[in-house]
Amino acid sequence: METSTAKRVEIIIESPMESRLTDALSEAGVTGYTVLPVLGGSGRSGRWSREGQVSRAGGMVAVICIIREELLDGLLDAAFKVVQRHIGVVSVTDCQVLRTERF
Amino acid sequence: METSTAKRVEIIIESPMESRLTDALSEAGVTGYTVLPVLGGSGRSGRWSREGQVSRAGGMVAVICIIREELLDGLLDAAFKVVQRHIGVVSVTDCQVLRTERF
Amino acid sequence: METSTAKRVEIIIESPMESRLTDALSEAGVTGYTVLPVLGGSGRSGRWSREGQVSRAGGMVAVICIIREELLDGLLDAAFKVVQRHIGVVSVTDCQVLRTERF
Amino acid sequence: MDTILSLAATNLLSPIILFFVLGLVASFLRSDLSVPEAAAKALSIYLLFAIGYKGGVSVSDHGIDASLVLTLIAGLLLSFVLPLVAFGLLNVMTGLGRTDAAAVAGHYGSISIVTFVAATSVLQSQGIATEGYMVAVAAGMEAPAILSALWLATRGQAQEQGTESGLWREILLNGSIVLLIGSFLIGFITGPKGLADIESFIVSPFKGVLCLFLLDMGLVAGRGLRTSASVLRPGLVLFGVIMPLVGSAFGLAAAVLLGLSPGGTMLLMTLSASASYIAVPAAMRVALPEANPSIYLTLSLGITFPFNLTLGIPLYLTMATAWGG
Amino acid sequence: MDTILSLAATNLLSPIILFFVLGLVASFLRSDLSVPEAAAKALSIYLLFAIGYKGGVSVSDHGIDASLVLTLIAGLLLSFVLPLVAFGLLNVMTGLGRTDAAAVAGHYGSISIVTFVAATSVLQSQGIATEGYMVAVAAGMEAPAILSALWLATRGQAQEQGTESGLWREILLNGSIVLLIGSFLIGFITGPKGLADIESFIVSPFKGVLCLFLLDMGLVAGRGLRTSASVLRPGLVLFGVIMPLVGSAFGLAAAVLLGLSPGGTMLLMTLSASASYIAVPAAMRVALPEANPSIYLTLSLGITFPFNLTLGIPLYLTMATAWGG
Amino acid sequence: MDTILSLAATNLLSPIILFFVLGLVASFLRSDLSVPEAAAKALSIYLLFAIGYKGGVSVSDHGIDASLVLTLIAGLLLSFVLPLVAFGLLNVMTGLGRTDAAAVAGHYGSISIVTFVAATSVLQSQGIATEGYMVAVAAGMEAPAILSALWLATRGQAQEQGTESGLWREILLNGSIVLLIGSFLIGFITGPKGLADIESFIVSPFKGVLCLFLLDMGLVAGRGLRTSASVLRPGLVLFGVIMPLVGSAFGLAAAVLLGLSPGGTMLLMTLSASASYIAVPAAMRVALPEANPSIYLTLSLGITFPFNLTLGIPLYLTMATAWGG
Ligand SMILES: Nc1ncnc2c1ncn2[C@@H]1O[C@H](COP(=O)(O)O)[C@@H](O)[C@H]1O
Ligand SMILES: Nc1ncnc2c1ncn2[C@@H]1O[C@H](COP(=O)(O)O)[C@@H](O)[C@H]1O
Ligand SMILES: Nc1ncnc2c1ncn2[C@@H]1O[C@H](COP(=O)(O)O)[C@@H](O)[C@H]1O
Ligand code: NA
Ligand code: NA
Ligand code: NA
Repeated sequence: METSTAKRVEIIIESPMESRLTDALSEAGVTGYTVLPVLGGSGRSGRWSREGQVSRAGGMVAVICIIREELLDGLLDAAFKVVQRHIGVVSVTDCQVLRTERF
Repeated sequence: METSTAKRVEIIIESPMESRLTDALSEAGVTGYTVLPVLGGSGRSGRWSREGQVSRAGGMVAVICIIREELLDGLLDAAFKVVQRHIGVVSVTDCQVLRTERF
Repeated sequence: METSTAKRVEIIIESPMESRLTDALSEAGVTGYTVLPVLGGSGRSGRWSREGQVSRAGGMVAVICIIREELLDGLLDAAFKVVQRHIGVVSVTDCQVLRTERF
Repeated sequence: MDTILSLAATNLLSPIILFFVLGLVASFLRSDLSVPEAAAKALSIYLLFAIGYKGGVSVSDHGIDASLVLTLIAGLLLSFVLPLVAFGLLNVMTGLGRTDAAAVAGHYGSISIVTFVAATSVLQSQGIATEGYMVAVAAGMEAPAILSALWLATRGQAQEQGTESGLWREILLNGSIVLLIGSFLIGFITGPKGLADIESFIVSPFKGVLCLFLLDMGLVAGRGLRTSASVLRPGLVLFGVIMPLVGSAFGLAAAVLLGLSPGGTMLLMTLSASASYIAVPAAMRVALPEANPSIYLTLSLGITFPFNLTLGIPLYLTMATAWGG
Repeated sequence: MDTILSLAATNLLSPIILFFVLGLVASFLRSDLSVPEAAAKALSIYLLFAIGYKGGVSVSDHGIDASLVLTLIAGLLLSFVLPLVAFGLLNVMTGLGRTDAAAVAGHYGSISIVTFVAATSVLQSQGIATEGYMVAVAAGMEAPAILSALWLATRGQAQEQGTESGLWREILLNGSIVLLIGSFLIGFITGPKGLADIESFIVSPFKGVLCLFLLDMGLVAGRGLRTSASVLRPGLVLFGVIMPLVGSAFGLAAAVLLGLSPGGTMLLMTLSASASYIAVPAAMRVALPEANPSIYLTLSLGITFPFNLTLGIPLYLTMATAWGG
Repeated sequence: MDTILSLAATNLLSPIILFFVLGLVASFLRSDLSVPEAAAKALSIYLLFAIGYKGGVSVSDHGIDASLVLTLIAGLLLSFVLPLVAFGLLNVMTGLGRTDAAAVAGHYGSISIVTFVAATSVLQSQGIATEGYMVAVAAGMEAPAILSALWLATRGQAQEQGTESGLWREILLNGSIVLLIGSFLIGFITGPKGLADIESFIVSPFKGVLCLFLLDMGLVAGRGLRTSASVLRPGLVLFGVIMPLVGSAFGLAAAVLLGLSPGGTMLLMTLSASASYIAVPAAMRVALPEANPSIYLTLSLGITFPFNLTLGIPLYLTMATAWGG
């Protein structure tokens, strides 16, 4: 199977910021991403859980972006502007992808 | 803690194809995987969200497979046959695992 | 964008063990983690799915921890004590993070 | 003409339609109002359960007769044939490629159960009786159209992949078909006595639940229209309005041949006019992945569904009472 | 014998059972019909809320007496003792190892609240009154069996780990126990006046909700049987049918000693006969992770639950009216 | 004084309050009882739908008049002004920084729809009529407070970021506002005839659903108190109890000026006294991310909500019947 090198960016961010993040990604030319639900977590602002929550305020989501290496900096800049004042975690991993033409 | 090297394969694929993918994995001898829900995403075929959806047609799932390096090619072949004509993303990352005997 | 090296630990574990794991992490000084829901999976103990389940007994969750390299061993020790007798998978990946001061 | 307008007006001002409109408006305004996926699925399970069960009870009440069997066969035939008609129309009216056209055509042969339910509730509020077995006909019409669509898509091509056996099981045992038919059979077996037991769950709150479900449909349809408006070329939009009329004419013809009651005629017209947005899309993702889902989902949910809901249903009712019965 | 057959027939043709069967059949046919996890949990919250509250109202209506306390104690004892009986039977009938046998045994000492609810609704449709406090007895019987199971599993072994303190809190404050007891107490405090306020939520739609819940149970049980059939050796299957009979005999004996009404007798028999599939499995995952969950879940949900639902309940009712009261 | 005590006692022993308490207790005991997020959202959709619709029907019944418009304006003004009052109090009573104080203040200008619903149901059980348009006033009061909070937070600072345009749309088209107003309008359009159609969905089961919702609120509030108790300094707790009293006094004054009925007076007091826990927290996460969510969520949900639910509502009712009307 032929694969090529890419970056996997994972951004864990508050739900109310989700659309701002994905809009910023789109503007930065990143149109491929996937949003995963988050059940709960813990960080400097304490533990929380999604159970029973009605409001989006308490929740977070994980946005996963797989991109070619050369687009990484643009993506991180865009993401950083959104998460800057907010809680949330951004991590980047090296990965291999199938079907390179898609990225 | 003793760890050993393995591969983490992440396949983001349409929900209606999930059972075909996992069946293909089983046939290829990959019996360990975990399926995560996906809330929404964006790609060449546009943005989508799971909210309010009744049909499986609109949804995707993320299948995570942690395997020994030597099984990777078999897995990718099997996965590729399923995702080939379909939308979806396959990425592979190097990782370390505890309890090597399980993989 | 300035990034620094860290480790991404992913622990897939039975739901009834979740609070034990996160308590153990806290005790080991790991206070940042995120819990993702899991829909289903397959392993040595067979296939399962969360659909229609009422009990927590059948479910699993994925706990993601991003930590500085020097804390990894402590985390793995703590996690191992909890997962030892249990089903579940622990994997560790190298990653880069933004906002280093948070980890 | 007078009746049809007043009917349309009454219909347009029913809570059901207004909640659909609320959903549409909310999503156009980009409100974050949304129904969780699990809740939407639960609502649809409730609707299938209730509508199937009530249909079964009604058949157990009136007995099985030749008319049931003949109407069922007519429904199956309509579901097979309508995609061919739709495919022809699409070729004339739009520039869709073969695969996309086949996929869209499949949706119009199959049915939308919520449109059916909305039609039923209009009949009810007008005090018009109907054949209880129409629910079974609805279930029967869900799947055959998929066959036609696949045939249309692959006809004349070396069928490189062969249609997998698993696909047929999946189509025929689709969750919504199984639940609808299963509830129908259980209703048939347990009859009016069983209904009495669960009446206050499936009969009295039904309309209210339907309102919530249509709110959700409005939200989903609106979101689809908002994000996929670009795929909706004028020809396609026109198709989304004309095809239900064509379909309903086929339904009317069949109903007249079968000698259905005005209520039954109207329901068969509605079934023929409506387009699937649950069973067929899922089958198309598996069997025709090259077809663009934005096209068939947006067309079915964003154009044809609201058209049927608002104007189609009163129109079919007027025609059914005029020519049917 | 005549009554029991006709009872069984009526029972088998009730909507509740038929929806369970629909779920089983759908999952055997590998239909993709499924109830979302969140909806299934919401249904179970509704059932616990309704059954607990109604029990509490009924006790507030009739007052607390010695019989309540004695029956509660009897229930606790049954829950402690039945695992020992089950463990003995398992050793004789199956080749299960100690840990697996202990885990299975724990399930049979505890109870299945849905089986209890189904029994209650059979009593209701037969017009047989029952002690309102049986709900409290049901809640009381959930947990003690877990103690017995752990004792059976670790007896005579150096208990390397010591049972953690957290475990007890978790078992006793299990969500379903807390909700059942809490609703019971609230029903007791607010009495018939409170019930009048929420009657149309917890009384009239109850049976319909129960149908949906049993549909889901059928789906889950069927999926379990399909994927784990291999663990079900004949001896184990036999145990899954015999143990409820043995349990019900213990329940009958206790009820006769306590002087319960025929309805109460039947319910105590059902509780003793039923096997847990919520509280105990969760506790076993934590406390006895080496035990194979496929065994105890498949046995409890796939064999004993359907057995009790279909044949057990009419049988217990016949016996309770013959010997009890 | 006598009445208020007996009212408080009746209120404290209503199923609604007791289920809230059950939730609190369960989470303090660290039970794993929980309501799935999707189910909680579905319950809140149901409540907004029902309360909005019934309000609209009631206005369509009684007609629109000047009083409606004036009360709506009064509500908007209260929502703008109360944050300023709260901010002043916070500065005096607590050591919160400007951003945290502004965020908290915003919550107290806005409203809690469940507190409103609970008040309505107390009025109902006391047989006290009320202006149907109070639902519209409730919807109107949700958002303005957010403006005041942002102004308080950024006043005198170089506003580096400028408030984005998207934020306003988000605040005004918040899902709960859209659903509440939309349902209100639909209720207004369809009137009593529409209500008759869906009455057995939105009227009869309402109280029961409310019980379940309050169980969930108790669980969430209790979890918040348990994990964030440390942020609740005494001054802050005191604020959480005094601010509702101050707010209700403003509401009372407005109601007297407007000449509202005792029922309407009590509702306006309750709205003024209550603190948001849905719309405002979400807006604050976006607009004032530096503010600590534990503070405002715990205060609003863990202190003020239970206070209003248990003691506040009877107090406001007593005052409204004494001075209002
Ligand atoms: N080190 C970490 N690893 C994984 N997730 C984290 C980490 N730190 C924070 N998070 C997630 O981000 C949320 C906010 O973190 P914080 O800003 O530290 O309060 C937490 O609730 C977690 O869900
Ligand atoms: N680069 C990417 N990174 C992460 N997820 C992606 C990416 N591209 C596509 N996806 C996911 O795959 C789905 C289908 O993508 P596509 O085939 O490009 O329409 C999207 O809706 C996303 O959920
Ligand atoms: N190799 C693997 N990759 C990903 N997830 C796995 C793997 N093995 C096991 N799992 C997950 O862990 C659960 C328990 O595995 P097991 O202990 O092998 O039965 C499975 O149901 C999967 O959800
Ligand atoms: Na059709
Ligand atoms: Na038992
Ligand atoms: Na307020």
